[in-house]
Amino acid sequence: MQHTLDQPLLEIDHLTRVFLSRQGLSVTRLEAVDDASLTLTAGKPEIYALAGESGSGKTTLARMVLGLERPSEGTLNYKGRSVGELSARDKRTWFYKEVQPVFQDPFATFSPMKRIDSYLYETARNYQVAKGADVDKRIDEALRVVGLTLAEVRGRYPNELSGGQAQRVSIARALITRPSLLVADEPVSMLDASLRMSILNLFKDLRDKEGVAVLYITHDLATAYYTADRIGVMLRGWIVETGPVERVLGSPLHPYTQLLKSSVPQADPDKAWSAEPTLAPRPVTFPVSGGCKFAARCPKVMDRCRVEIPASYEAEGRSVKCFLYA
Amino acid sequence: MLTTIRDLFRYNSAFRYGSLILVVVFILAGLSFFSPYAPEARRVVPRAAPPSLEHWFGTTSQGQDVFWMLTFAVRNTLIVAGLAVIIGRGIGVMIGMISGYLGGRWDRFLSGLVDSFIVIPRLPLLILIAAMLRGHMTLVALGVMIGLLDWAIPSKRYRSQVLSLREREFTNTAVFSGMRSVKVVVREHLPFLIPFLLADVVSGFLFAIGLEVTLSVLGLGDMNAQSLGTMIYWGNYYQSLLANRVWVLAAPIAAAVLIVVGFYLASVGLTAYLDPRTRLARLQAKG
Amino acid sequence: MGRAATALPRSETPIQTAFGTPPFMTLLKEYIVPRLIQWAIVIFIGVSLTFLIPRMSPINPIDQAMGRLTAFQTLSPEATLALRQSLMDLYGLEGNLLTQYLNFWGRVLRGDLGPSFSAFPTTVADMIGSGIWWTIGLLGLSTIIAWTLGLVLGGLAGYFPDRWWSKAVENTLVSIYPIPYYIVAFILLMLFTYYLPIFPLVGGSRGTASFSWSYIGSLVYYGFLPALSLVIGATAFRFIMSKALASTERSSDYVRFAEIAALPKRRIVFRYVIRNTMLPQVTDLALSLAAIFEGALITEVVFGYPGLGYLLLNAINASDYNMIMGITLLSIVGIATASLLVDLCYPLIDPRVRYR
Amino acid sequence: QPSGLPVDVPREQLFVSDQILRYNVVGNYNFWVLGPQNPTRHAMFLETLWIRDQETGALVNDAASAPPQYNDDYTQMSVELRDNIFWSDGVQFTADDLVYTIETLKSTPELGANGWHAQLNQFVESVEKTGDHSVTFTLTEPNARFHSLFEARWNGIYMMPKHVFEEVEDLATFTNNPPVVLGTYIPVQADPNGFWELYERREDWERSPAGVETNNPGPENILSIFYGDSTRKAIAMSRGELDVYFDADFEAFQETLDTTPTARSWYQEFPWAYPNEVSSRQFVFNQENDPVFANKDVRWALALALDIVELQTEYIGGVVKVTPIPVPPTGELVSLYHEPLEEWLIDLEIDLGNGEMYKPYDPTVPDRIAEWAEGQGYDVPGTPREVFGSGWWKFDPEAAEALLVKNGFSRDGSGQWLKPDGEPWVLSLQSPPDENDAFRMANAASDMWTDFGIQVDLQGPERSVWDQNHIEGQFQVSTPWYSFALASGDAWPEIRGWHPDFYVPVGEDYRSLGGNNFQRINDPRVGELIDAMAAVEPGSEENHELVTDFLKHWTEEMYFITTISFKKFVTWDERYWTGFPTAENPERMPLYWFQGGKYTFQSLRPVAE
Amino acid sequence: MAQPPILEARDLKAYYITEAFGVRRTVKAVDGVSLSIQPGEIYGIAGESGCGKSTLLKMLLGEFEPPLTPVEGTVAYDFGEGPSDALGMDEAEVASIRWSRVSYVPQGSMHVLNPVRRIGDTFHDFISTHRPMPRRQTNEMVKAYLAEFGLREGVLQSFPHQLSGGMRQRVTIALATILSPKLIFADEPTTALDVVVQRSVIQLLKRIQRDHGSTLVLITHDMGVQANLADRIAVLYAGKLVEEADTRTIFKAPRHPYTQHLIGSLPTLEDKVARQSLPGRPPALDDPPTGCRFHPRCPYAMDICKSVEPPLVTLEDGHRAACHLITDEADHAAHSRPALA
Ligand SMILES: Nc1ncnc2c1ncn2[C@@H]1O[C@H](COP(=O)(O)OP(=O)(O)OP(=O)(O)O)[C@@H](O)[C@H]1O
Ligand SMILES: Nc1ncnc2c1ncn2[C@@H]1O[C@H](COP(=O)(O)OP(=O)(O)OP(=O)(O)O)[C@@H](O)[C@H]1O
Ligand SMILES: [Mg+2]
Ligand SMILES: [Mg+2]
Repeated sequence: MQHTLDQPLLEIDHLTRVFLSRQGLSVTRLEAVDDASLTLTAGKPEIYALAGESGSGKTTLARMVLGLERPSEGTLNYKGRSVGELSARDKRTWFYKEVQPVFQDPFATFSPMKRIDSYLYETARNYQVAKGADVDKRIDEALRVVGLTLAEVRGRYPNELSGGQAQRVSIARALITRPSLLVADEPVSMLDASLRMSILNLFKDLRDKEGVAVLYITHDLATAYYTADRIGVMLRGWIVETGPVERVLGSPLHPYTQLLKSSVPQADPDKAWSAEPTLAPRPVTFPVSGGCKFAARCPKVMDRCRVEIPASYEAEGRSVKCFLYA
Repeated sequence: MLTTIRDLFRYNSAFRYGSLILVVVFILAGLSFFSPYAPEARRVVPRAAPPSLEHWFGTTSQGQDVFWMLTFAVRNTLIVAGLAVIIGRGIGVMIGMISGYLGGRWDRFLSGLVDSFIVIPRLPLLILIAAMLRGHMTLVALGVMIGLLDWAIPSKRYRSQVLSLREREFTNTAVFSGMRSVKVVVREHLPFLIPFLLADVVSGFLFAIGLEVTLSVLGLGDMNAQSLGTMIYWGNYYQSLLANRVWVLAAPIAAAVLIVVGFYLASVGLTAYLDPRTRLARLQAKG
Repeated sequence: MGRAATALPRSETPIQTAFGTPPFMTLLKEYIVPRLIQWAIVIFIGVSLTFLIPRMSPINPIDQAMGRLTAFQTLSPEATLALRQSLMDLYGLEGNLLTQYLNFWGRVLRGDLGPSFSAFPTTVADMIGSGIWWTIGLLGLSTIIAWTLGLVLGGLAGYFPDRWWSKAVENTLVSIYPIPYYIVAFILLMLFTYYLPIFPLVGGSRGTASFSWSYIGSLVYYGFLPALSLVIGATAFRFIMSKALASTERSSDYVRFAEIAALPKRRIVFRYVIRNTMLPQVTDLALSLAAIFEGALITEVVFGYPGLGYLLLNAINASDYNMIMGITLLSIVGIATASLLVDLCYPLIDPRVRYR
Repeated sequence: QPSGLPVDVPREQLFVSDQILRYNVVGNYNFWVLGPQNPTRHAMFLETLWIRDQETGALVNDAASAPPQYNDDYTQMSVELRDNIFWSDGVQFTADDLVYTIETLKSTPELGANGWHAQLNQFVESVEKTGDHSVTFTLTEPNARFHSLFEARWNGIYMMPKHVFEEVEDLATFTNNPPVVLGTYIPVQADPNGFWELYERREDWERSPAGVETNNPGPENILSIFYGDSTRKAIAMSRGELDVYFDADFEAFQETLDTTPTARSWYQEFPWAYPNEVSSRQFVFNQENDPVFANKDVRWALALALDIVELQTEYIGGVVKVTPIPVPPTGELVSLYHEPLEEWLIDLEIDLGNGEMYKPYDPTVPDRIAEWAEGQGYDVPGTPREVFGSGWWKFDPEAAEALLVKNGFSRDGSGQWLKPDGEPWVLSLQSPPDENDAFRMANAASDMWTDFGIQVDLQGPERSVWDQNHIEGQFQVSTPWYSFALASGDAWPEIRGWHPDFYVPVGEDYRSLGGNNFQRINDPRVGELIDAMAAVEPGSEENHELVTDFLKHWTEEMYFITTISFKKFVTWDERYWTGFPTAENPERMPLYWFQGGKYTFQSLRPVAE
Repeated sequence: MAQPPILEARDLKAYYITEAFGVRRTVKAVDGVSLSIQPGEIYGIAGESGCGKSTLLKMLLGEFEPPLTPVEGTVAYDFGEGPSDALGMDEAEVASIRWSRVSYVPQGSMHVLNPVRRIGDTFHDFISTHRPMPRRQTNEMVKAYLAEFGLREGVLQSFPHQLSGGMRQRVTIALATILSPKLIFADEPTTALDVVVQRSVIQLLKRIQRDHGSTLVLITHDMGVQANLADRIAVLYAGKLVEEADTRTIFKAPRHPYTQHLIGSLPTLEDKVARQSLPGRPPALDDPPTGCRFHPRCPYAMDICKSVEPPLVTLEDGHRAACHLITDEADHAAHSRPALA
């Protein structure tokens, strides 16, 4: 299949992933990702942030994009080919060259038992991006993009590097195959504040200079705002609001996004929270399922929210999954 | 490697004692090659003599020198146990890793197989097979058999290890580095299993030596070969205890205990050393 | 932003109740039924294996029986042939392997294990019936004693690794642990029945079974040595495992937290440390049941104790297929069922566990 | 201190006897179906018509009151029964019981124990009561040995209580519990696990055959108990928890003497053991596994390479009798066979091949053993021949060498024998370790043949494997036990299985035609002699001559290298009970586990008396 | 500051001293920290991961076990009855002040509940140890208290895993505060929580502090949280206290280059201005740089920084900082002692 420019790079359409989880003697069905849609265009590489509270399905979505998890429903196409249906061979020879991951914990990314450069060499050799002495050159090149050199890294064990360095190596490894898409699942949440910025700046550089699109997953709205071009806010498997990051976070429409934004503690004593939270238990008066997933907590809840599932509506240059904007 | 051993020796008393015992054991086994008597020779020394300068561990009522018998016995028992351990752990690691890594249908099939093996009582099965093979039962066959029976429970342990390793992020890194499954399992996962493997090797040794002794005293081993078990068997057969020739039994019993204690202690030390946590701490300290 | 907006997140899930909820059907379908199927398959494979293996043996039960019957007497050749034929009939060894196999399952499903070859005409069921309680009693009890003892001692030693008593217990048990079981048993036997003849040589009790003190006393008296030999080794094993688990537990967050809150040590040891080390050990208890049948054999032979082990050894030596089958069937079903039950009940014991 | 015994009977009322095997079948006393028979049980309370005492060779009346009477052509046998014995439930024993026993056994195939059903149908046409206590059997064909079915050495057809059995619907499943018996003792308590069984003396003990015969009450209770191996028996006796054990290995026996001063065996002193059980040990050869053993010179060479004196002394401890023929030198048999054969043996010559005829027999063997014994500081209680048996083959490796060379064997550089085909000679010798004597004998042979230059592979397989190897002929040399003569002197029943009619080649079950010939000997001369014996009366001079001829032939062929007779360390402790027969008082056999053992038990007296 | 400080640490040094296979490591996790905390105050401790925050807190709590070893310095509590040594308490003394006066919300507080004990039992364990009372009474008390936390009483019957992370964290906080202690230490009480839950937990802490008049010592590296909660903030770098001031000053007028960087580099919502990151990484504490520990990364590093450790000097209003750039401005002799060599 030939990839054309106007074809989207990544096309996620009504994607659902269901987990059955059993606990004690009961089984619960959990839609980790529920009817999520998003598209990354091919022409102009962008950083797409996926944000949302813990357990909202960000990682699951990312794993599906990486082909590590099979979608239960919906389509997920990369350059027009369905990721779930790729053969093991196709994955190795084509898909993994195109799409590479950056994981959350740089130390978990590499086996502590192995030298960190072995992954670089494995990647370079297995995808035959270079031969002989060129291998070293290609690796060094990739490392330089992230501000390291092969000399610094060679022969070292992961724990001999700082978290930021290790995370850079992880990114460099991903870059060796010259991928078109990086899927970065909370790539900075384990890093020190000062290192965080250097990685985020690196993503921007990669987008601008190397033309790499990034699916940036985070629960930190501030970094999402700082880094991303577009953002999708996830709530229990749904993408409830998506659009340009300035708009979505600047003036959130979905009540959930609003709640999220207001809850972010601002590093400024002048912007401290004013309101007192109510912690008294509130009885749950209706089943949580069947309506909008946010209905139980929503301050603007309407009757229909409890029975009907909202569709995604276009509003103010973004798409919102809320009846308020129907 | 040498520094590891030196460090262990210096800082870990369990390892120190264990390896000293093992050295003695291996020297004993090695001495068998210099034995002045053939292993099966009888009537070569005075009968039923208590330990003396000439016959350190005494002699049997068959006119055999207990010390030299013991050298053969230790060697042969080590061979049986070694074989059993290699085969048992080999199968265990392989099945455990395959089943853990591949998951899905393969995992279900292999787990079912493993579970079926676990529920079959092993000792009776071994006795049954030994009874069947008797006459053709050699030490090698015994070792192989024990090995073939002692893999199921370890393999479960490896499986669960690999199951959790598979979920670790670096597995995905390896996959995205273009490594094939076999390579991932061998290069990425196997190193993590080494501490378990070691602990397991020791319990394998315990099991194999215990079984060798048990089968022999039930009269089901290779009664013509010298092993710790057959020494005990023949010691009992000629009533060493009743006839106050305790030395005939004391030697193999002490040797059996020493071997297993030696392996056990050495492994305790080694496991402590290989424990990923302390190991990482050390790497960090040096790096 | 309204007050309600900062209220509780959705995770205020109600505590889930067992049964009654529709997902139970899913659980049944997704977990219980497959687990039951697995149970059946495991038994099927195990039993088939034990059916086949003795039949691959060159030893023929008819010849064994003939040997026993004619050892001391002279039979006319005609009578010899007649005897052989009648043995074939009685033992149900007519027909090829497949027929025998099908017949075998037929009988098993009817609960008929057939006659014992070596103790003809007593049925295997009768023989097992008279042996099993001894085995279960001795091994079950000593397994439980050893399990509990090892767990508690290991927990204590893991929590107080530097006390003198914990070191003493540890050193003792660790030195006993690797000694092959036969040797432990044999040494105990010689020590306490010969050099210091205080325990009986053979049997499981004295007098007729009743609920009298003297009979129960005799059970203890006769069972003491065998049980001791079993308890020693098993305690050592359990101790080592439990201690390792307890040392991990000891540095776990909740134990540290309880310590910081200055909870009494005793409570921490038992309710925090040992209670938590217990859980993985419960699964292992099911596996130790497998060892029951292994342990039984040597214990019973060494101590002259009644039970299945002795029966099994005799049966193996006499190629008593029916008996071998009976005992292994029992053992396989027992172990498979025990581990099934443990798997199914584990969530009740460990509140954290999730089914796979 | 609690007693280690499992029953609560005062020790002075309880005799504890060693049981050879654990009772397999518990609570079933129907001894006519397969299974419940057990040495102790038949010794305690089952009666046949006559008992053959192994010590005296005498025929002892059991339920019969006189020896059997045959008509002239041996087609009828009449039996007179005791008229003074009663079943344990008080009913008198009569001819009806015997007739019922025979007819029931004949007509009920399920009562298949011991082949009696088959043999009675084969031999008995009919059986009639000719008086209250007399019965006549009509036989299917002339048969001078029919009574041997009722003449117990080990066991014989047990009498059935008609009044009990005729009430029973299905005799095959009937358990006869509690049993109604003719014996003095009835079982009252049994361990469900078969470790022990307790018997109680009948109130009317003087109305049982043993009671009548000995006129002694015997112990009130007898406990028959299984302790396990020799070690445990020795321990039990030292603890005062065992009054007699049937055998032990030499070391355990010595330990018993050391730890239990009141214990003794047949002889008070050396050589202790009871030597007169009618059985002997031999090396036997498989004629068809390796061709070398089909050659009688090879078999002779192996015999001559054995030093019987060393074997009997160093390996067996000097406690058995030596015999060159497969008949043990016990009681009557010595005068019947060993003495008459002595001269023939002395003159016997074999051809060494180098033109030399060689006399292999060495009559001085008993004297040399006696010399050894005296050298050990032992007294020999009798003449060397009485105590150590007859002469044996010379230990003459040179003669053995000549025989082998004659047959194309040669030695390699290191002195090891090569077979005629040039292959190294590896001789496989199998002997089950659970038979202590045989295994030691095998050890001796292994050592001696090794010294002689043969590579010996000595294997000690477990019994069932050993049996199976024999059945299929998977062996070369082995160590079974045989006596070709019964205590009565008759041989036919014992050797009939070697008749060529029953010969089966290697690879098939040697029993498939009913024979005993696992050596696969196929010798027409053997057949002729057997046929001839069948036609004569067992006690006749004629028969003895035929047996002698047979033994000569067998010896010349060296089919078996017979070495020693059986010995049994039947050892009893006189702490509580006395009255066991001994060498000083050899009125009957001490073999209490044979069916005649009831007389032995019945003669016991408490020490306190 | 009329009242005597409820907690005072002087020149506290606490090292992790480990020895494995002959390799000896000394991690100087807390290296000469002095601070004093007033009753009723919320004192925040900030700093990057691994700089010794938790270690400091453990020392302040007097809860240390090998390899953590107090090397020098003192920690004293004063609950109005005169100062008492926190580091040298025996078991009985510890038992007498813990939970009733001093309590602790540990790092990773979602994981500190015994997984196999029901919440109610755990509460009973903790309460009855320090204030013996019958089971029924603790239940009543806990029920009422949990309600304030927005937790229904069913929680008492549940096992920890049945609760969400936020609920567990709240339970732990309740567990630590139910006996109204005077001094509460909280170590990263909100990490790993999503922002919505985090907010409720933080505000809850604040309320407890206010309602009971407790003193709260709060660790978090999240400057946003600090800004919302703390009255005064101390910034740690590599085991040293580098700056301490009231919240507003720290955020609006930080003096130490490290603090400046920490505040300045934080991305904020609705601000996309490019931010630079500092080069290098925090030093390993087993081999810290000489002189000022920040100098290898400091954009303003001078020669003196490499060799001489800057003393912690007090500026106006109890604002303290340790940097050679500001040493001159202050009269350090009066307020802080020279660092030990
Ligand atoms: N393999 C699985 N089996 C069962 N449930 C799963 C599995 N993987 C994820 N889940 C569940 O799916 C939901 C979404 O998980 P996911 O990891 O995608 O969330 P997330 O947004 O990445 O959260 P976080 O911010 O904590 O990383 C969670 O409730 C999780 O428990
Ligand atoms: N048990 C220990 N043994 C040795 N070093 C330790 C130990 N615990 C902590 N350390 C080291 O002490 C230093 C300070 O650790 P501490 O836990 O106090 O940091 P922290 O500031 O709380 O970090 P975080 O924000 O990650 O919780 C770190 O460098 C750490 O590696
Ligand atoms: Mg995630
Ligand atoms: Mg911390």
